[in-house]
Amino acid sequence: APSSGGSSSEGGAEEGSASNKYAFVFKNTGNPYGEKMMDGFKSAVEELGGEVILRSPDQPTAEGQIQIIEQLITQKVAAIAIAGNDQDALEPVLKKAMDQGIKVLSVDSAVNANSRHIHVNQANPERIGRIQIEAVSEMISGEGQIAILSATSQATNQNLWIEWMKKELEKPEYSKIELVKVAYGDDLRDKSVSETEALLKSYPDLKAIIAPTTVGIAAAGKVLTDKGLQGKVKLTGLGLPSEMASYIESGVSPWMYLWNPIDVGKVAGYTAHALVEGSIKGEVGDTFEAGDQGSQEVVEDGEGTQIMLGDPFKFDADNIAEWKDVY
Amino acid sequence: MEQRTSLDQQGYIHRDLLDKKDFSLKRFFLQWEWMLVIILFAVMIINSNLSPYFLNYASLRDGTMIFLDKAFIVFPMAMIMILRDIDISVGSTVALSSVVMATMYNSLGVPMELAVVICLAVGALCGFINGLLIVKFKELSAVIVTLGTMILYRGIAYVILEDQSSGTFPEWFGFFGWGYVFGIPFILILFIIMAILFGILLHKTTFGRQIFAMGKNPTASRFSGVKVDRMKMIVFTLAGLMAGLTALFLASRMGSTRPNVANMYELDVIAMAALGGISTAGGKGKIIGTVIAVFIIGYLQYGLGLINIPAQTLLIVVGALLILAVAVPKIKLPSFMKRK
Amino acid sequence: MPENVIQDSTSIQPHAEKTSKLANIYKFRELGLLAFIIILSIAVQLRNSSFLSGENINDMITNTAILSILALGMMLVLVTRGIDLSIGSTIALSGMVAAQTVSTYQSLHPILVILLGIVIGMVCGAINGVLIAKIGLLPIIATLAMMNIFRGITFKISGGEWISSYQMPESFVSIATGTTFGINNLIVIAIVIYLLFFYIINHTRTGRQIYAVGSNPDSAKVSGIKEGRILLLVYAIMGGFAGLSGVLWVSKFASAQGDTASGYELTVIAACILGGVSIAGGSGKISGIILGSILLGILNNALPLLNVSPFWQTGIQGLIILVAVIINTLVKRGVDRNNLMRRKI
Amino acid sequence: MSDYVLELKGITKEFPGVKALDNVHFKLKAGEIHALMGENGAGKSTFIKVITGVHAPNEGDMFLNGEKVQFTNPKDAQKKGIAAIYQHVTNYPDLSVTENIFMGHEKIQKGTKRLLWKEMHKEARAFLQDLGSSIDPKSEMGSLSVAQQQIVEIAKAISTNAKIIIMDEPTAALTARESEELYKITERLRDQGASIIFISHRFEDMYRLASRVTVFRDSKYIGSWGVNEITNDQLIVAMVGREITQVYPTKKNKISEKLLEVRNLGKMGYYADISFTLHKGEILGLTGLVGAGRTEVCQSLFGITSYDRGEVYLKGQQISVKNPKSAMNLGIGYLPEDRQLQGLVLDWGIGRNITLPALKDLSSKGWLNEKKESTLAKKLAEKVHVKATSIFDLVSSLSGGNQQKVAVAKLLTADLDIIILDEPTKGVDVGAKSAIYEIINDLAAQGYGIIMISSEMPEILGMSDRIVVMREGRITKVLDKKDATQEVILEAAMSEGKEKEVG
Ligand SMILES: Nc1ncnc2c1ncn2[C@@H]1O[C@H](COP(=O)(O)OP(=O)(O)OP(=O)(O)O)[C@@H](O)[C@H]1O
Ligand SMILES: Nc1ncnc2c1ncn2[C@@H]1O[C@H](COP(=O)(O)OP(=O)(O)OP(=O)(O)O)[C@@H](O)[C@H]1O
Ligand SMILES: [Mg+2]
Ligand SMILES: [Mg+2]
Repeated sequence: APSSGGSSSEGGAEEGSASNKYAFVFKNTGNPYGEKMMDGFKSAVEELGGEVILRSPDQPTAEGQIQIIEQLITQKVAAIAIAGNDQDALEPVLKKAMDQGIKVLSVDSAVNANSRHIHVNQANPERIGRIQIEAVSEMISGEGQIAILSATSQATNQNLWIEWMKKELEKPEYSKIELVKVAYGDDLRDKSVSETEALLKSYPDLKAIIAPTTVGIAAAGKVLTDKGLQGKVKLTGLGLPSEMASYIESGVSPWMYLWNPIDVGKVAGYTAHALVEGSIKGEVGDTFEAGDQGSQEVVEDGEGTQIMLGDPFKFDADNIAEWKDVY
Repeated sequence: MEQRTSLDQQGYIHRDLLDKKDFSLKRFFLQWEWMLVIILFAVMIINSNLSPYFLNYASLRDGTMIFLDKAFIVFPMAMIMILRDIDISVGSTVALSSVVMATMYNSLGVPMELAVVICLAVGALCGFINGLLIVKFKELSAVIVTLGTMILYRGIAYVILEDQSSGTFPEWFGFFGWGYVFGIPFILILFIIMAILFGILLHKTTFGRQIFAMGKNPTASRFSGVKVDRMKMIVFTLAGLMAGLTALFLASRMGSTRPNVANMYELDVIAMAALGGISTAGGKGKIIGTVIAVFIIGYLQYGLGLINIPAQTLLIVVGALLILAVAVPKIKLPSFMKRK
Repeated sequence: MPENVIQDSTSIQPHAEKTSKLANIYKFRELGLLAFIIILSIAVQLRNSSFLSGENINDMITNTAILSILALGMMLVLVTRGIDLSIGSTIALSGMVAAQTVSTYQSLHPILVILLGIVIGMVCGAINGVLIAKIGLLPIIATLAMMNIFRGITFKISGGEWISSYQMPESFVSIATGTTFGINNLIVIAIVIYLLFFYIINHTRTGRQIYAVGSNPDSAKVSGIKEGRILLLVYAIMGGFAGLSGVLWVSKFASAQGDTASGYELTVIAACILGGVSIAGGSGKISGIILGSILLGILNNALPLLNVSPFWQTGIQGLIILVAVIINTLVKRGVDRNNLMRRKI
Repeated sequence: MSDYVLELKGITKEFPGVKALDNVHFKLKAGEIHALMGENGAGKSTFIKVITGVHAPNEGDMFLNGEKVQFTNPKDAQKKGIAAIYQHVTNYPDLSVTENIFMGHEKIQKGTKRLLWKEMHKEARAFLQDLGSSIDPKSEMGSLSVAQQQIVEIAKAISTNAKIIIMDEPTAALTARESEELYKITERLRDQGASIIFISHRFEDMYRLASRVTVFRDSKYIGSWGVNEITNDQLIVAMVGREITQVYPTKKNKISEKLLEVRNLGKMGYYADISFTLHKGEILGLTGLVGAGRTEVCQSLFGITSYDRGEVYLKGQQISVKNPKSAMNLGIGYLPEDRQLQGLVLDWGIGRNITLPALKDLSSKGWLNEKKESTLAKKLAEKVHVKATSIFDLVSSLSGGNQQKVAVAKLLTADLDIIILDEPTKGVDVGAKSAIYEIINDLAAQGYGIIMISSEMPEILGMSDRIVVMREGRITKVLDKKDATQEVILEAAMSEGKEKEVG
């Protein structure tokens, strides 16, 4: 679609690659998780001698990201790494960027395969999904009702993770675990609190909550703490160590998972550089050295390709203290 | 100015009333719109000094494309504000009409041409419902009604698409958001056409005159035979229709849509109209002012974006500009700068 | 029946009594809303019996406390024919500053933190007030611009970081979770504020002057009321409430972010509108905004309890808000009509 | 101590572009009722506002009991015992009667600063009862009728213990009977020692009450006289600057065929069983007490409000009027009672106001022809003798009488058969009044059927061909000009008829 009408591809496909500017576009501003990822990206690119542009819209919308990408195209950056607010909505503008020779990669939240050269996946969604169920099962000794508190968003991989959780639950060893409800807190504090309270009231026998979203898990941790349910209802999921530190220390959430956004950002930086240098094309089987992140290989991801980082990292009472100040 | 007076047969002092205004250069240049032109120039000059990428044809052209979608709603919003009302449901209307269009095409197999028409129709319908409620329940103000429908329309969009996005439109549909005609963005051409149409509608027709009359004094307008209810419904329907148009451009630009697009657009639109000199106290304003205001805000954001100013600074700058632009004339030139 | 004004009082007495009784019913303008809330509660209770349990009611009121404080401030603003769109940003700003402060000075007394939040909010509100009262900007424009500015400042001072619960001392978090006389502090704070403002609004000169300015700004001038000062005061109060709410919000959720309470102003305005506060100024009652806040509180609480699909919740909320204001209007019309029917011609 | 409680010397007040007062003098003796008269726009109201400190004068001095004073805001004046009832409503429609009375000087408990509601309600009730009214002090101001609101305003003035009370056209909205009550109250206030300045366009008011009269014209002081020292004609000359030989012009109209017939019109709670006819060239006077329902009936005929019973026939054809536009298309025009609120767009020019109802005729396919518009506006504005320099002069800058002329000119744009005039001379000075009568007569002579609502007896008697009297929503009498006398009309307007429940 972007090429309809004609003259949009001037500026030249080759000219863009002469630039040394690497841009990172996160979902929205004022998000420490994003800030850390951008820090990682910055350190990697600067180490490689590139110039870094860090941008995010004030609201987590695709519209805002489109405007930023247009501005980046005008500035003729070499590469754009983006944590997409929408799978599909960025396709036209990212295609336009790629038409002008800009290398595009998505990080953390993927954009669809047409609108990127490659995706840097922070962790394997299948592993994320399965590991949550394994954890919960261990926490409640394989028996009882559980619920999921999600956000409601297309940008994140929530739904994919939940699907993997459901698949994992089909295994016979979890036959005594019953998933009673998937609730949505919209990544809003107040709504997540109401939803958690409703879960507790509607299912008095609830044994555990899985919240694979940073806002949701913190809100749920707060509700469980306030209601004095620690030990009675277990909590796990994906959360920021800083946000979850007090609940992990108090035992409301025995442990939870996340990856290191700094490392994700770094890998994104090395990948962007490799794309711009032409040392990889974003095709399956390409390999390159990602500095202190070691050697990375491009693998398949549906219709596109991706770089897959390892398992999510487990945060528990033993290690939370050293992470809570980091991010 | 000579004063021709005479006594008529009953002995009244009979004065010949002047029916032509003499052209006053001072009055002409003391219009608010000149102030906006100056601001616009200032923005352009500052931008081109800040960024080497700003001042060239391709940059201005593509920069213009990306801020114009919601600008279509500014025109009817100006009319609504002249009527002393406000419509805060337009963002939700954009979302709902684009979602209906996408669903029609993707899930129900409706041809895209028809879906486009439906998109506009849904927008107009949303506006019409606002108008109807406002007219039928006069005790409720437009803020109340549109606050309700704002939540409702977005809610319906969620019911339809849930948390999915719906996309993959035909190739030609991309033309709305990305197409050029003779090297000029299609959206810009349409925007200028709409500006002219709305300008004529508001300033040169009986319809526009009646809008201003209603803004100044709705009761007297009613007593003078203005069909105030019908006028209101038309204006709100127009707002819905323009929201539908915005939905087309937005969906085209994103190649897809989902229920949470165009969030808080109403506030951006109101800010543009206010900067353009439309007073929410009613009865005042010019379309040309809103057009300039759209470009001021658009280029300001674009230009600062080109030097990669963080979003939070941009918020502050735009807010401060709005305050300064409306406050400065009040502080310095209280009696002249009154728009009349 | 037309009252011939100057009449010997004996002949008019019985008639006057009759109308004043009717007027009393009419005076409770939120009759329709109250009925609506009762019916809604019964309906929800039938579907989920835990709705009217003590614990749930407690949760519901706790969650509504902040909203109701803000609605009180917004009512005063609306009464003066104004509006304040900046409160969401003010909440975020005060919450962020308060959280940063306690994370640095862990031993700071909670009361001081609350005061700090109130002061920040009042400064924000006073800026709005000066723009509106002294410079003469329209409230909607001034507060729309300040909404952006306050939000921008919040992001700036936070530097993109959040303040999380582990950085907050127990004393701070317990502002929102602790209890006084067995009642949650948030509820206690809301009740204290309501009692205080019930008194100020109804029993002090300043309180009545707020209504006078909204009811007829021109006559207020003629009566020697300093309109500018009243407006300044009202926006400062609104700001103060927003600042207080910011502290309470952050304490309640034990987390402070740059985008806290984004868009919350509309919820607050919705509560006022539901409660029958007129956008045209001059009228608005405390009983009304309590009902308005409660209705929103019920919606937020009941929809999840009823297992309503999350995708339907927004739509249902919008529909109920519309239906509630329309029913309230129709009931008022009915009362008016009834008054007319009884008039003798 | 001076002879005068209040004395103003050389007061000048300028508004941007208008000199509202030009070197004006005024002296008020203790215990007198002093009438202040003058054409619309002469500056009377502005003068009052200077006295009460609402406006600061550009020049001039003010003495209170011989002592020079300067008020910077209305509260200062209030403290010195000056109270005013302003011409335009200055009350708080959303607040209670008690609050309206005590606004600005509330009773407050020392220390706690608590408002003493009980005392205030009690006192308010006492004030109102003193004035012979049984208005409930707790009721909302906005729910009262205009006359009741006037009483509250008076109670407010009394409540401040004012020594000087100023009333700016208090009788404009009152009928003869209500005015009489007001006279009594005013006299009682005087007897209790207050000095009163009374502004009115009605000569009856002045003769009935005042002992002295001061006249302003075109912002200037013309003179002060004892009421008995000056003849009516001299007074008119002082006010208008020329002689007005005859207030009610000789009639030239011919009454011919029936234009309008109203049969059993009714609207629940407002009026019932309204039947009358109107002929071509006829002036039909419609009178009654304020609140008798005259306005409602006429507004129903004009499509502003609906009626729920009865039929209306125009030239023998039954019609139904949906909205004002359709009324105008059918040939019915209406001059509203409240010209500022319902009649005019105040901050628009004269021309735009006049053409507002006729935009359709001035445009082709919706496109406005501004040249045609100016021509028409000029023609009509001149036809009704609007006093202004150009058709772009803002209506808000015109005096009441001239505003009314603009409102009348609006009616002349449409092709009408029937013109309904609702209190066409309310608050209009003698000069403008006779001009408006002239216009009305001209219209009748041209064959318009005219319904004129009026509460002023002389006007009704002087102008009408037939008179319809309403009382409490019903027609109590229809009189021919020759049978009409003040007594008959008053009796029909006030006597107790049998009442029926409507609904
Ligand atoms: N403020 C009010 N509150 C309640 N009823 C009112 C009020 N004003 C008028 N009414 C009633 O409305 C009905 C019609 O009033 P309307 O104004 O039409 O009478 P009117 O004869 O035209 O009086 P006016 O001389 O003031 O124009 C009357 O029965 C009157 O009692
Ligand atoms: N606030 C104002 N600003 C500008 N001009 C004003 C203002 N108030 C009054 N005027 C003008 O001053 C002049 C005197 O007005 P004023 O109201 O004092 O007349 P008036 O004698 O009371 O007339 P009326 O009999 O119609 O009440 C008029 O030309 C009026 O338009
Ligand atoms: Mg006057
Ligand atoms: Mg009337």
